Amino acid sequence: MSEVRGQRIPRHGVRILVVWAVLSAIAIPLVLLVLGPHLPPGRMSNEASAQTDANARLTALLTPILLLILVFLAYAVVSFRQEGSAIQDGPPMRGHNGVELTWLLVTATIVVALAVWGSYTLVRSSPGAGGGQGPSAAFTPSGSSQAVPIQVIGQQWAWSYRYPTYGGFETRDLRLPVNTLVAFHVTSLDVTHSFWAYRLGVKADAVPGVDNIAFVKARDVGSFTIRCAELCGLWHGHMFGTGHVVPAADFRSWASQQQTTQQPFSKYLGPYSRTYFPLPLHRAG
Amino acid sequence: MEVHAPADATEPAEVFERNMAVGARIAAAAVAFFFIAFLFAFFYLRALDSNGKWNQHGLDPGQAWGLPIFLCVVGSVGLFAAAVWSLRRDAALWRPGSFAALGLGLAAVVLQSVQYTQLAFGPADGGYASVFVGWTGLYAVFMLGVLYWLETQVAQTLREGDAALPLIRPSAEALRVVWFVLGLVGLVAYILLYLVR
Amino acid sequence: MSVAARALAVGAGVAVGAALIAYYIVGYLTVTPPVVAATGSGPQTHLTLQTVASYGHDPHPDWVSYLVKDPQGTWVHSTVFRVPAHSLVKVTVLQYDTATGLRNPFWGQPEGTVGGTMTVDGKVLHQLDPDLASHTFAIPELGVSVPLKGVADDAKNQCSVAPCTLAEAHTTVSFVIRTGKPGHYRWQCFVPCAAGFILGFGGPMQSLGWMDGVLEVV
Amino acid sequence: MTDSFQREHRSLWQGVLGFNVLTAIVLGIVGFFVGAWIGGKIAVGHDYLIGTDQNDVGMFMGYLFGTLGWLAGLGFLNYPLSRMAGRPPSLRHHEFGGVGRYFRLCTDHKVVGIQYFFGVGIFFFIGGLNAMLMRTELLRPTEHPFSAGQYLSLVGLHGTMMIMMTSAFIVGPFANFLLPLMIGARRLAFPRIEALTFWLTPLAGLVLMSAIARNGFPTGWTGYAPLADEARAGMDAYIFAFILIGTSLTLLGLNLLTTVLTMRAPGLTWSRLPIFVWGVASTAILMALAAPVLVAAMLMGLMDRAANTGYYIASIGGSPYLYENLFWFFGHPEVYILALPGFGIVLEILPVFARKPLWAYRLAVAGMLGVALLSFMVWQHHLFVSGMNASLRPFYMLTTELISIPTGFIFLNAMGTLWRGRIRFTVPMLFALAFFFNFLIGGLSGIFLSDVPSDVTTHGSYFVMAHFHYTIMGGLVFAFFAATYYWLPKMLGFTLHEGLAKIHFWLMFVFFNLTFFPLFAAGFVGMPRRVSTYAPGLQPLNDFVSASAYVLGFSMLIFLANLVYSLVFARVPAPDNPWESKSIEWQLPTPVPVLDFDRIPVFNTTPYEYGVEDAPPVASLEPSPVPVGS
Repeated sequence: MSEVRGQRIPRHGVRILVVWAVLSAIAIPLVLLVLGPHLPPGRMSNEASAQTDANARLTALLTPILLLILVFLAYAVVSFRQEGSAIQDGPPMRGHNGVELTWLLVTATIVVALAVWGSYTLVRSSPGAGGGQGPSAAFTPSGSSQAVPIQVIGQQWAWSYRYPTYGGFETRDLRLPVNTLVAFHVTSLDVTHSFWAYRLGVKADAVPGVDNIAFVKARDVGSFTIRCAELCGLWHGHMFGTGHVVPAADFRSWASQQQTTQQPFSKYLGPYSRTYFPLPLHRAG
Repeated sequence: MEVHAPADATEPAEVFERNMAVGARIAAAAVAFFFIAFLFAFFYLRALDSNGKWNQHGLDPGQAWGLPIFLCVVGSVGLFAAAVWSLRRDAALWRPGSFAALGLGLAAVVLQSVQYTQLAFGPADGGYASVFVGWTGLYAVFMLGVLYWLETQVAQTLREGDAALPLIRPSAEALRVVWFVLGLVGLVAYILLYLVR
Repeated sequence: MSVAARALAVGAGVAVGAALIAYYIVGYLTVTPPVVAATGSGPQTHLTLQTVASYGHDPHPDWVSYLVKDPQGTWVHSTVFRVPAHSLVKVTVLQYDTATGLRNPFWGQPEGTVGGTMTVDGKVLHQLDPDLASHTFAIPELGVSVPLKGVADDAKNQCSVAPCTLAEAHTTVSFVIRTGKPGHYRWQCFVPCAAGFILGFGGPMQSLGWMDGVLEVV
Repeated sequence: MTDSFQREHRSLWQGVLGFNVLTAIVLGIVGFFVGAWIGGKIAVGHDYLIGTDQNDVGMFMGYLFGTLGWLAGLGFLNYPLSRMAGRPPSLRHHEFGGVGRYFRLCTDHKVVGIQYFFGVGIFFFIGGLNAMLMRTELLRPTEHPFSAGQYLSLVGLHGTMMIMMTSAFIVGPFANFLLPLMIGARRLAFPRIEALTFWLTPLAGLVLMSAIARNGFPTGWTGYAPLADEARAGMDAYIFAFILIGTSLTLLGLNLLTTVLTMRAPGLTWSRLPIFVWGVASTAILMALAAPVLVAAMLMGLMDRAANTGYYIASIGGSPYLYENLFWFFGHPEVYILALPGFGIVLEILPVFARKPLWAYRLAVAGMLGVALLSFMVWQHHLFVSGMNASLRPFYMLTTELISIPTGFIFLNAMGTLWRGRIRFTVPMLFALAFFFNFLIGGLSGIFLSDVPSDVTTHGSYFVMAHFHYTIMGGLVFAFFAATYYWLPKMLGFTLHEGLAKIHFWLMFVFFNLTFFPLFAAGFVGMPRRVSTYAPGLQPLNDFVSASAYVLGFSMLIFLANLVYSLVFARVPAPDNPWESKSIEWQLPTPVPVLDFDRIPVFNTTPYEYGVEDAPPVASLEPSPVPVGS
């Protein structure tokens, strides 16, 4: 310390910490109570609400970190400026083992905690979290063996859906039963798409030759927007649609009715398969 | 613009030597990473076997080609290592060793190109066929690069005689490292593409 | 170098650079097919299209393409149509291309047309064998999708250069669609008919003016 | 070792007709058509071509021969040929002469640095122009000035220009120019390779631009297969340009890393190395090891398109996952190739203007190396919903979030250095401080993407787009401008106009944030990336973003104006050490003499000895001759 004896050193650290503590104390509740309810994707399904919780908790946890550094920068900019026009040097401090170690430990703890918490959500509290898990799902919700399978077929540039438990009829109209575990089997006929049911909290890439499974259990009846989240060519931006969560009974009647109306065409519709391998048009015309 | 003496005049030779040595090792690492991509492709596509088309018809490029090509590469690497080893001593083996290494290397490239004309399958015949053609083809290209480097040293030897040998040595040492690593890649390629498939 | 000379140099440099960039980017961005209005008026307007296996002219003689007949009755190489809102449009497609077959047989059923049917060479059909389909005319945002029956591969005097004439082998597909509220609706073909492009979905299948278009409902 | 120095007195015409960029362009174009013709001959009856009106073999052969023509025109082939004829190796080429050097093969590291500055800058501005056009397209939700296909070409060109062409945005100009000065060497380890790495860059840019003439490419900068396999001939340009850039990056990394390892002047111990050198070294590791994988991935794509292989086509035994793995194995280190030199620059600038030593030097070094090494282990976080190895997601979640520890070090360094400093708010300092503000937001938003449950919401949405613009533009580009305003006077010998610079900073800082912060919201409410059609409800937000984006673009024009004004008209000679900096490059005369130092300097201490009484000068520039590196 190159301070002259007796000169009072302002207690910068304390000031910064106080400001930071006050701001955090105000901000965190605000984030949780005001912003929290509006965080996506909402609570239409178990998976969606798990994601909403993850977003809320991350926002709340990261707020104080953001504030700490912003407060520090602001304080430094205000009070560590050079007085007058003459260039003076600051105190030659090269580091402080205590501070460095604390910083390392604190950041490491936060990071590991976040990773553990995220993993817990992904593995236990909401297995899969609505994300596509590939042909053999690693994280399966309870009762996944009874899940209603719905195949999502991405093609340039539309989504179509097949219901294997109802004779594998195909439709452009996505309906799924409420309060029932549904297994989306997402696949593609040409290039890579990504099936994004926004409010439902489902996102799974549609990859040719891959049966990408995503579990979801809808809570509320209602409709949700479907978009393509992976660039797939000219009309990528237009691959949107609307899906509906309907009461289980309505779903069953609708499905069996569809099955019968499509009966005449079923002889053309190929058999249901988990993946389809369109031969590349023998690479010539 | 005012001009000083050339920088290199004040620069001792060991700078050049160290640069070549270190640079060669980094280059070897880069080459290794390049082929790791194909190594990954081999195992990944083999494991996925998507649509059952990894190697549906048990395609076999044929030992009759694979072994000679591989042996040429090994021979070239070995001879060149010996040549460089002797370069540190009396340099007796340098000329025969490096010339023969160049010859064998070229032989490997030629054999590889002839094999393509004799190949029983085309690049479109599944994942294995794709990896085989891509890996061997690019391996041949890399070999040509190494052989160019080798040729410059041979040519310099021929042009300037033994006086040039001290100047050639750093470059030769560096080439030995890269050529050795590329030789290892060749070994892996031979085992995977001809034996494992 | 004098200031004036430098100024001149900079000015020239800036001018050249700006000109190049403008030409380079804006130039290619403004190439779009012309808008063709549907013929007739009143409750039902008419849209007459033809598909041809190979356009036969520059820039892409080998590409498969749609053409449209403008109110004067001449064939225009465009896929941007203008139709009135909240009205019926009778679409007639003269199909000169042979069958490629649908990748997803599902599109073999006419959807979104009035009555859910289409008329193929005078016969009213509710579905088409997917392997006979040569193209589809689909406006996903309006729920419209109609498979277009292809010409038999062994048919006599097949058309190879646009515009094709009625004398050449073709099938006639017609259907009526109901336009909704105003807006721009994209339309496309679901048959992987882009010969040569792997998966058959490159080139013309991803190019406005060939197998993709826009329906401007006004 | 011999030396091919010759001072040339050539007439204007000799200058124009000799080996230079003009000859290179001519020969490049000739080469392209020759190659295309040969390719056409090779590919006759090549079934992939029937009906497509395109010949990928011809395209690739054309680009290959065009590259050879370009290099021949620049004179890059003379030396290899003379070596084949057995002539001894030499180091240098065309280091003297005036402006002409900048348009020819020159092995002077300072010339190469300035070539990079302008060469890469051009493509940065073209990429920015694309961004302006994209924002114009997004002014309305459904009815657009440009068609969907044209919008995709814009997206692809913007992304590729910005990520690929500007990979060497900081390393190129500043590492080439400053690294030898900072470590007391007179050159990089391999000066000819250094020149080659630059001259490959504008070539790659031209190849990429040639995609426009072929209707661009529909895949964005990530070039996912199999969409890339079925795309039109513009894709060939993308693939070949990426191959050129990958080669250039590999060589640049090799060159810089070797230089740092072998050519440090006496007395320059690892703990005295300027932090920017550490940043460049860790970047060099990434470039040398990650870029080759990219080149391999692109070559597989090339073979898929031109040789009928099926690497990325599931139906014939390939897999799109293969491309995604290889691409992101390069792609994630790539973003740190962009970011790490930025860290180095801001940490280099803070001590100068806070007049304090760099705080916790060890942590800074550890942070950079840590980021570099971790970045090889995180690539699957780009594939959290792709459906591949779901069971590994917790692992990649952990590794990804671990990266924020070394990144946090950089922030601690900054805070410690500012702590009780005497901050001068010069333009470089403003940009450096803004870097930390932006990178803080960018880094924290990255946590959302690393957390799988949260990523299922944000993946592939505008949230991602806002995130990486905050890190890359808010981080890298701000660091680039900090370095520009800090070092350009030393590089070019002229002072930049400060008033214009401050206007540039404030406009850029404010409107950068106004442009990209709302896009986090756009992503949260479900707007996917790379779409030209969006929900009508989002129009006000998008219009606001577009408006701010235009001002952001305008601030770049102010920078250009400043550059032209200061370099062409005002031409105020820059003093040797305008910032009172203690690091070695500022102890040299401005402009730096051709051979940098009269003698190899001997380093006495770190470059950050601010406030230390009787600190020796960082290096003695006129010592008794000492053998290098002893």
